[in-house]
This record gives sequence, structure tokens and C-alpha cells, in this order.
Amino acid sequence: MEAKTFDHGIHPRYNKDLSKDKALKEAAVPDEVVISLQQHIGAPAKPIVEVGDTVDFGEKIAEAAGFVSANVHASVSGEVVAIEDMAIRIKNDGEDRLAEGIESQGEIEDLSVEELREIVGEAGIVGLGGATFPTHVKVSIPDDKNVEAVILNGAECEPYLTVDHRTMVELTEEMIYGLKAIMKMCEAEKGYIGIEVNKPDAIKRTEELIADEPNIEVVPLEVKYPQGGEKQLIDAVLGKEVPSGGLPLDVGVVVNNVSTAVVIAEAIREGRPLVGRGVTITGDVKEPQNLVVRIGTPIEEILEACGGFKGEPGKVILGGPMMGQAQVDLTAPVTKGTSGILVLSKAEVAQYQEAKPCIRCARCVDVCPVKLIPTALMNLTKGDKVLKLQDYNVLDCIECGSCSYTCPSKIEILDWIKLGKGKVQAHIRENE
Amino acid sequence: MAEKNRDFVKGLWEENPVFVMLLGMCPVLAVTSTATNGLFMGLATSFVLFGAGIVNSLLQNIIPDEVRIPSFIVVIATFVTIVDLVSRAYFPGIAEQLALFIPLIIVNCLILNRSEAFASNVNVLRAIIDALGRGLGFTWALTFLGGIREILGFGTLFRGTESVIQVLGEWYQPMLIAILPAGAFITLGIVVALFNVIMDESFSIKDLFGGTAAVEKEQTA
Amino acid sequence: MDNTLDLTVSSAPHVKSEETTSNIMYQVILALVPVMFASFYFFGPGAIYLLLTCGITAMLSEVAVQKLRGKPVTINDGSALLTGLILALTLPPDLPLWMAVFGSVVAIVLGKHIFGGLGYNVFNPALMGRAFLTLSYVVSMTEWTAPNGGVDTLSTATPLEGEAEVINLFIGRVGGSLGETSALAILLGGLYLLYKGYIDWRIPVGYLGTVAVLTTLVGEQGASFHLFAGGLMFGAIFMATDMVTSPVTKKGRWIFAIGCGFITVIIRVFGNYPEGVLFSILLMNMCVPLIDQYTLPQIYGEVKANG
Amino acid sequence: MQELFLLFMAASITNNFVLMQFLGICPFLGVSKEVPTAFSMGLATTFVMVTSAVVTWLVETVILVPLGIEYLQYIAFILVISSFVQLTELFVKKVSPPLYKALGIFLPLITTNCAILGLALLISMEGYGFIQSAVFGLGAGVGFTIAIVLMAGIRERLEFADVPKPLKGAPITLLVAGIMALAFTGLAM
Amino acid sequence: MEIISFASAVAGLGILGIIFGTGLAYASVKFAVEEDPKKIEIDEALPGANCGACGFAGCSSYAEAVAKGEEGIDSCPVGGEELIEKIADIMGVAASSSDEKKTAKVLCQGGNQETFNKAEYQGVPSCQAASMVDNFKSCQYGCLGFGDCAAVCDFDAIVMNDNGLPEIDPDKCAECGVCVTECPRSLIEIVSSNEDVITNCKSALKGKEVKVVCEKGCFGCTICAKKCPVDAIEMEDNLPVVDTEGCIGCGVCVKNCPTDAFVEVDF
Repeated sequence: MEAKTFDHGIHPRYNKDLSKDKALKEAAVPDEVVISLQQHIGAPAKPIVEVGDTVDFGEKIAEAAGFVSANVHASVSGEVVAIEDMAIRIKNDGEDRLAEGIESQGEIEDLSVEELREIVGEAGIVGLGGATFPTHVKVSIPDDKNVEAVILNGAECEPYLTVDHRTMVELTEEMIYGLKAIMKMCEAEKGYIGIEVNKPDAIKRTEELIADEPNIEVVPLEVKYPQGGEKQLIDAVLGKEVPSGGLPLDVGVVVNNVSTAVVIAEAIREGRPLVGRGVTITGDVKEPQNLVVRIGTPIEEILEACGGFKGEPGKVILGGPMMGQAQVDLTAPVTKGTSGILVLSKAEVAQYQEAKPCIRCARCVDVCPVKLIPTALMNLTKGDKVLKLQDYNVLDCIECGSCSYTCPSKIEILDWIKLGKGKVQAHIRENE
Repeated sequence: MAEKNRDFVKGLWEENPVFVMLLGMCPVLAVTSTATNGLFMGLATSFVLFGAGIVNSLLQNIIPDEVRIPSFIVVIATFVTIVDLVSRAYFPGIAEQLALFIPLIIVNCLILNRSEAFASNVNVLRAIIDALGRGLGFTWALTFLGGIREILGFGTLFRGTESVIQVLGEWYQPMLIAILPAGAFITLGIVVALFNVIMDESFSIKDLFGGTAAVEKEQTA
Repeated sequence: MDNTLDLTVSSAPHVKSEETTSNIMYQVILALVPVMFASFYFFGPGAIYLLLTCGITAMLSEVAVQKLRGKPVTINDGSALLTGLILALTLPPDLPLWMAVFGSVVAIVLGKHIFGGLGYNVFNPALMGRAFLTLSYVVSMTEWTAPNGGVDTLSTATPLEGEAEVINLFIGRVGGSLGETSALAILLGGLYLLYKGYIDWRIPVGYLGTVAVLTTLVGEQGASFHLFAGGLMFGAIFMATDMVTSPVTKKGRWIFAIGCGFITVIIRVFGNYPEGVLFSILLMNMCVPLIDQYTLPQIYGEVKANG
Repeated sequence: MQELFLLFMAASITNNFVLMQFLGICPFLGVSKEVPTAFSMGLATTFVMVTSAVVTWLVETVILVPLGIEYLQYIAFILVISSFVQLTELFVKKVSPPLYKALGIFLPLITTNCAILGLALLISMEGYGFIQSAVFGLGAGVGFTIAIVLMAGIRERLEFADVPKPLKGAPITLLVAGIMALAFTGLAM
Repeated sequence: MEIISFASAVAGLGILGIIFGTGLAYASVKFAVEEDPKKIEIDEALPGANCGACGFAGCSSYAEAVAKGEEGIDSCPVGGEELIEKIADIMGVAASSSDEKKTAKVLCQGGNQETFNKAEYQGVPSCQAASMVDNFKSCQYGCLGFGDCAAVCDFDAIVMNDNGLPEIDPDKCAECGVCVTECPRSLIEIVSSNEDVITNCKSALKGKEVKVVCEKGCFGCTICAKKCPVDAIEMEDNLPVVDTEGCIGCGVCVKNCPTDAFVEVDF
């Protein structure tokens, strides 16, 4: 079967061998967890516990504040020791008492669409690919929209990360169950699982399990970044383009990450809220691993569980090297959006070069998956040409970083584009 | 008296019509292929400037405001016609070369500006001094540019007259581009840039190419 | 809050490709090696003198301007050397060396640094130098000597004015500028650049294609003569493709290339000057900012949004 | 027909009014900061060039020559042009404000544009006929538009460039114009 | 002969004059369009040569731009100083006569000496860009020091000092507020000379935390609030807030502030 793909894009060094054969493993539970109230896109959750309360594992401790928001649950049982402005701190009593109601909610066939959405919303599930958009919002399809297909995103195009890969290989059955649930919630006919061909075992395993499912199809994808970008994935799998400024829903598609499908399955079959997630710990650490980590575990502790730094660390990145965030404070906790912890060595960081003038080589133009002109956007930002920036569609940038990656002059083009986006957004706000 | 001196010097240097105010660029570029043409064009323009300055200063209270500009143009055009006829009669060679650009003195921004912004607001004496200053400023600028281009392009100065000077020897290979249109633009561009440097009070050699400002910015960044 | 780790933060992406600007410049210089060998083979040590003169003068001018401006000296990035070498390869073999010096200074100062240096120039610097020399010293710039082993009929005329066998043009056994005579050597370098992805195939293909089509229609000497004669091959592969002065959009590159071809033919067939490559590329360089602005590609998702 | 075409090409390209004949330098340097503005300026100039070529030709053949007062040519031409332009301006302003915004605001600037008077004088010197005058005017206008729009494109790009401080503004514009003239020289026929 | 040619000259120009004169007179009445009076006034003050040196299409369009406030009053190179004064009068720009002076002020004292970096920053040297990555400066509220404000100031009123903090020259500051919106950490405010005291710190951290991250930060000791003879100071988010109405300008608070984070407005 021929691998599908989208136009443009880049081929960074993937470095997935470090951890791709390391099976998922439960990480040690920390003595204290810090659970952020803003782990998702949208309004921060509102705490519903007080300092001194005793909470159980999986108990809801903060409630969604508005439609686009998500519930937050305790990932350990124990005592609430502090409620800071954006986080709840819980001291683990080590008992892992299950909260009430953590039990099977029934099977997909027996549950109505509304009930399923309710379960997903209650469980505080958000997109685990990194965007952390609340899933119950995504699967609540407005009446005027029709969903034809659900795509599970198993591209995992970010270099280094392997947790989705492991999930697809080890939790295949749950993933397919989750996909079916999403298809039912969206009332979609077809389900696709897009997997890059550098994960042959995942493709093989999934194809085995869906042999009897006529509505579900595995789509092998070319290895290319950003294959896992929502819009790029839709383009690759279905050949459809999401309109500029629109959502996948506008072309009748809903995209979810494979790991999200797994937690949806868990929420239905076990009643488990989203309190832990798979994280790839890789790069310059002694033992790269794929761990299932409780939400709220400090990064330091996870790094220690992997034997600590190999050499002198230069950068600690939450997520992959292309879109991840460099972290300063290692006491910060893992959140629902943390798909990986990547450590770059001092030597790698030292390769950084000062930006030189743009020589208009147009490599950024050739790789931009949205077909923007990054170099022009950069110049327009520097020159403060807000109206022109708008004409050049700066707001369509998906911030994949391909332009910065490929630039021979080592210009942080993406940074400039982000600044330009800010300018345009400010301009739009002003004129409203 | 000091004020009048200033009026005079301003036109010569700090508000030089060509290098600083960039007025009347068309003839500046068109006729400066030789110093001779530049000098002649400068003098012709000065004459019109001078005449129009006096008349417009005298008429300032007579001309109604509404028809100010048209009247200026008529006055200027009259003097230009005089220059044109005189030069064709007495200097046919040069007049031939300058051709179009003598009548075009009518629409030279410099003259219109002086008439409008200065001559029509001050007494005749000041108008005369101003016209002399600006006129000489214009003339030396044109002669200077013409001189540079002529030396580079022919190796001579004041060709076409009896007092032609061979500046550069036989060894010199004339640089044809200097007397082509491209040479006009480029020479003027360079001279104006040099003027910018000289006129800048905080001038230092580093500034010659604008280095310091950029460097400072980089350092603060 | 102690921090013994000494971490670094930056925004994503945290990895970068290995390609660098100076690498690109040196790769292009590498691609020029066959052409330089050919020039040495056909024109003898004179070619080396010219190449050295231009290369060194260009680099010295670059250093001088950057020192004067108080900017970091970026002589190592190879761009000045490249400009100097390309300029040298477009000059007649017997050009007085002082003219080559003059041309190199013009190329670097007027062609590049008045705009702010590498990346900002609107016109191809080497072409600027060449054009300046052509218009200044018409005679010296159009005196062509016959190369070693060449057909000795062209000692004064440019190849475009004389009769020449296409095979001689292809190999380079005709009089002409240093690097422009041997289409073979140029194509070798060009293929290397195409293979490495340092030039976009659209520009040479569009340029040469346009010339071929138009000369078949109107030219007296036929397409194959026009393609291999004069500076066309060198211009299409090494000068029109200059990244800084060609469009960044694909559609724009087609327009640029076809425009170059069109003007070249117009000048060759109707114009005063025997060779149109130089001026056609300069004229199209002039249009690049406009071409870039008006050939924005359709972005992802734009069709549907409008429809 | 071919003759008219050559006349047009000569006026617009090979003897480009701005770059080769130095006519209309002031607006060329002044109003070339942005492409849309430059283009409007070019259109307005082209319009005025064609019409004033025709009008001054008429004035010359119908009034000046029969009355034997060619020596009043300069005064007559400049008056005709400036009144005519002012008329057009007032007319456009009233009839179509959007058109006025796009083109009309450039009209007063054109009055003192020496390219217009130069054009009228050139036509008179060369002794062109009525059609030739119109074509010549059109060619001159198109040539002006090409030059100013190209210049505006380059200047828009140079705005992002690290141009040395003393060269900023007029000098770099002049230098670019010089290089443009250099390239245009190649088109000489 | 002489008389005939003279007569024909007069007649020729006369005919032209009549044709165009009538036309113009008719047109100016017929096609009259109402205009901004300020624009007309400025237009009259301008030289009227339509030379284009200002970058506009003639004096009239420059006048319009000035009247709308889109363009500065000093773009006409022909008119010189006198013209600038005239237009300034028309636009009323110079009419800031009241004794209340305003200036932008940077409300942070945490420069390179007072604070430290928790991590090294690599990337575009701009505060806006730097504020998009995880906070690397010890104080999450403090000035990032890349000088976006200085770059954006049209009046050259802001310079970055050796300590990495912006300094604003009150004499040059035109209170345009561009720097206020530019600062990603909202550290710049327009202050008036009528306000007597202001807090030079924006840190909402608690006392102990402030002491760790910045030597000159306000650590919320409340001495100012306690010492204020008229109780015009209240604490909000660990920072003092002065009630301008109640303040008598005695300066007790400023004298007693242990970190100089509290200063008198004085310029």
C-alpha cells in the first residue's frame, strides 16, 4: 500500500530509536502531586475542594468553568495541602483509594450518544497530542454539521517521541474501542487510523485487529514532519483541505490522537478519569523510556526515574523538539499535555548560531505546509506592516517550526511570525 | 545685515537646493554631463530666479491670492522665454545641447518654491539676496556635478568652450558610464550621501556608512 | 531558588538543519570549479590572474566596507569570493587587471553594500560589476581572444556576431568571456547544483526554454546556436539563479525566467548590444520585488474558504 | 501602424522618460514609496500626458501657429496644462470621490511635473501629427508608470534592508534609479 | 506688422485665458466639495508648489494627512521652521500649556545587577519574543531588558542603560503610549506630575519570594502604609496602592521605603 502524505514539510532527524522499543511502564507515584487547573485550552477549571480535604484517587477536584474547559481529577489519594492560584497540591497517602463511581459505565452499544459525551466530559479528557483541546467539545457536533469520518492521529511526526507508537502497539485493542466510541459520538460512518510507515509494527498490529471492521481503515503515511498536524493529516488521509480559518468539522472530519482514544476507552470501560498519561522521556538521559505518569508528578522525579541526566543538560523540553516548550523550572509538574520530556545536552545547545541576514534562498517557502511565505512574513513583522501581514495570511500559520528548522541563515523565522500574528490579532481586537 | 548674510549663505550651503533640498532634479541630472552645461544651466536658472524673485516680491500686494500660482508661472515663463531667446541667439551650441531643459526651467520646483515661500513675503532686497544665494548654490552644484562627470567621462573640464582644461592625461581611459544617464543618477546619489555625512553634526568617520546607529542597536538588543 | 543546572530556553523548534549560508556559497563555488578549469584550459594563466584579482579584490572590498560601517566582518561566508569569481568568469580574458579590480569594487560596494550587505541587494552584484564595466569601457569589454585549440576566426568579434559551429560552442573552443565559452563545463556545475538543490530547476529551464522557443521562431541562427553562444548558459545557471535576487515563489520564478529569456532574445535580435543576458537579468532583478508580491501561492485551505 | 508602435516603444522603454530623459524626476523620487500609490500616480500621469499632448497640440496648431505667436508657446502651454489639470481635478472630485482618492489627488502634483511640459515641447519640436502626439503621450505615460512602479517595488523591499544611514532616503533612491538606468541602457535599439 | 503681432499675442492668450478662466470659474462653483477647515488652513499655509518632496501627492494631500493626524507636521522640507510653527498653531499641537506634565515611566528596578537569569535565553532579541518562552528571568514580573520600548519610541525618548533597564527622558516623551502597549509585561505607565508617589515595582510575589529574585523589588513590608499620616496607602496584591486624592505629598512613605521601590514623581 502506498504511503500518503501532504505537500511540503521537512525531514528532521527522528532519533526515535532511543526509546521506540521500550515498553510502556508505570512510573513511581510521587509523594506530592501538583495538579494544574489550566491543563487544557479554554477557561481554567474551578477548584471544588478546600485545603485540608481528603481526596480519593480519581476524585474530581476542580470543575470545568464554561463550555470550553475541562474537569480536573486527583491523581493520587491523600490530603489537599495547598490551593495556589493555578494549581492544587495534594500530599499522597500512598493508599490509592478509588473514588466513588470508578467502575464500568457499560458498553458502547448500550450507551446513547449523549451518555457517551457525558462520560468523556466527566472524565476531563482532552486531546493528548499536545493541543489539549477538551475532547467532549470536539465530539459535540452541532446539528448543522455532519461528520463523515473520524481520523485517529498515529503519525507521531515529532522527532524523539515514541509514546503514541508504544500505545498503538501495546494498547491497540483499547485504541480501536475508543475510535468506535468517537465514531458513535460523532455519528460518523468511517474511521481511519493514520500511521507513519516508520512504525511498521503498529501498522501490522492494528491491521490485524481491524480485519473484521469494514468501517475502519489503517492509512500508512509517509514519514514527514508535520504529518501529525491536524490539517496536514486530513489532507494526507482524505485529500481534503480544511478552509482557511476553519475547523476540520467544516469538511466533515474529526481528528483525535491515538492516546486520546485509549483514555476514552478507559473512561467508558473502567470509569477512569484522565489522571495519568504516557510520556516519552528521551534524549540525553541515562535510560530513555516510555512511562505512564500520574498527572502532577514533578519533572525532576520522572527524570530521576530514568537515571537522571547522561551528561550536562543544556535544555529540558516538554514535548518534542519541533513544537515543545523549553522548561526552566524542573519542579514543574507533568500535565495532560505533556507527551514527552526531551533533554538536549550542553553540546547540542552550543550548536546554536546567531541569526544571519536572510539570503532569500526560499527554503522556508518550499517547506511551509500551509504554503505561506515565511521570509516575507518575517520582514513584514519587522517593518510593522500589519495590514500586509493579514493579506499574507499570517494567521493561518500552524507554528510547526519547519521554516526555522530549515533556514540556512539560522533565523528564528517562527518567532517573528508569532510576533506578527500577535500584531495582527491586536489590530483586529482594536478595530472590533 | 546678519539676516541677509544668512539668507545668502543658506542657499549656498546649508539649504543648498540640489544637495540638501533636492529641488529641480530634472535639469540637475539631465544637463550635468559636462561642467560647461552645468554652469550654463545654473546661470540660466539663476537669472530666472533673480528676475522672478524681484517681480514677485514687488507684486506681492497686487496679485490676489487666488491667482497667485498662475501669476507666478506667467512671470517665470516670461523670464524663461527671455533666457531661451538670448541663449539661442548668443550661445547656439550650448542651447542646442540643453534643448528641452531651458524651457523646462518654468516648472523647476526651486523657482516656484522661492517665489511662493519667500519672495512673495519679503521686501525686494531680501528677495534679491535670497535669489542670488540660491542661484549660486544651484549653479555651483550643477557645475560641481558636471565637473565630476566630465572629468570621469572625458578627462577634461569645460569642454565645448575655448578654455577647455585637460585634467587627466593621455593615460586616462575615459569612463563612459559617467556621462550616461546611469552615471548621472549614481554620481548625484553619491554626492548627496556625502553631503548627508558632512551636514550631520555628530559626524564621525564611523558614521560614513551609518555603522554606529546599527551597532548600538545591536548592543542594546 | 538556586539553579545549578544552567539550562537554556528558547522557543521551538529546538533542532535546526545543518545547512548554513556559507555552506551554500562554498557549494556554488565548488560548482564553478569545472568552469574555472575550462577557462584555464582555453585561456591559459591569464584566466588565473583574472580570477585571483577579482576574488581577492572582492573580499578586500567586503572587509573594507564592513570595517568602515563598524559591522562584523563576514569574509568567511564565501559570498564575496563567489561574487568576485562569477564576475571574473564573465570578463574577457585579456581585460586589463585594473579594470577587473574596478569591476570587483563596484560589484561589492555598489552592487551589495549600498543596500546593506548580503541578502539585501536587489541586483546581482557580479552583474552590476560587469554592466558597469561594459558601459564604461566598451572597447576593452568586447575584445575577445581566441582560446587555445580554438577556431581562429573570432579574434575580434563576439561569438554572437560570428559564425561558429555548435559543437565548438558547446565545448568552448570559441572566443568569449572566461567562463562563458564552455557550455559543457557550465552544465556540469549546473547539474551538481541542481542535484544538491542549491538552484531551482525552474529558472534555467524557463530561461533556456524561452530562448530556444523564441529563437526558433524569429532568430536567424537557430535555437541551438543561441543556447550555447554567448553568456546565456552561464547566466541562466549561475546568475539568474542567484537566490538573493530572484523571486522566492515558484510561480514567480517561472515569470522571472521567462522574462529573462524574452528580453535576452529581444536584445540579441533587435538591440544595439550583441549580448542580452547581462541586461535581461538586471532588468528582471528589478521586477523581483513586484513579482514576489503578486505571485503569492494559494495557501492551504484557501480554495474552500473562497468557494 | 508599425511606425506608431515603434514610437510607443521608444517613448516608453528605450528612451524612457524618467530613466533616460530625466523628465518627471520629482514625483519619481517622491511618490515611489509604495506600489499602489505609485501605480495610481502612474495612471494619473498617463491620463494627463495623453490628454495634454492632444490639447497642447490643438492649441499650437489652432491658435499659436495661425496667429504667429509661437514665441508665446511656453506661457500658453503651461497655462493650458495647469488649467486643464485643475479642471480635471475639480471634475473628478465631484463626480467620483473614490476615483479622486485613487487618482485625483495626484493631479496637482502633475501640474509642475516637467514631464508634461517636456512632452508638449517635444511634440512641438518633433512636429508630430495628432495621432502621433497621442501615441507618444501614451508611451511616455506608460514608461513613467513602469519606472515608478518598479522603483516603488524596490523601495518597499529596501525598507527592510539595512541600508547605510547616510544613504537612506534620496541617495539610495538615486542610486537604484542609476542602476535601473544602467539596465535600461541595454535595451537601446 | 508690429501692432498686428502684438494684437494677435494678446488675442491668443486672451482666448485661452477666457476659455480656461470661464471653465475654471464654472467648475469651482459647480464642483465645489466641502472639506475639513483645518485641511484648508494647512493647505494655504503650505508652499503650494506640489513638489512631492514630502512623499505625498502634492500639498493638498499632505495637508489632508496632517489634518487627520496621520502624518507629522514636519515633513515639508520646503517650508522650513516657519511652516512647522504655522501648522503647529493650526493643529493646536503646541498648546500643552497647563502645568501638569506627563511622561511614560518604567515601573521596574530589576536590572542586570538587581536580578539574575535562571536560564540562558537563545532567540530573537526582543521582549515580545522572549515573553513567549518559559520565564528565564528570576522575577517573572520584571523588565526583560531587550528594549522593545526603546525601539518603538518615535521620539528617541527611551534609551537602554548599562543596567539593562530602559530610561525615559521626560522632556522628549510625548506621552503617546506606544511603549505602554508594546511592553509585554505591562511595566510602563503614563504618570502625571500631579501624582505624588508611585510604586516602582509590579511584582505580586510575597515578600520572601521577592527578596530571592530581586534586590530592589517591593516585598510588601507595608511600612509605607503604616507610616502614612493620612492613611492614603493600601496594600493590594502585596503592592502599595496610593490614593491620589488623599495623598498630601509629605514623602514619609518614600523616605521609609527600605528598597527604593517607592518613589516621588519628580521630573
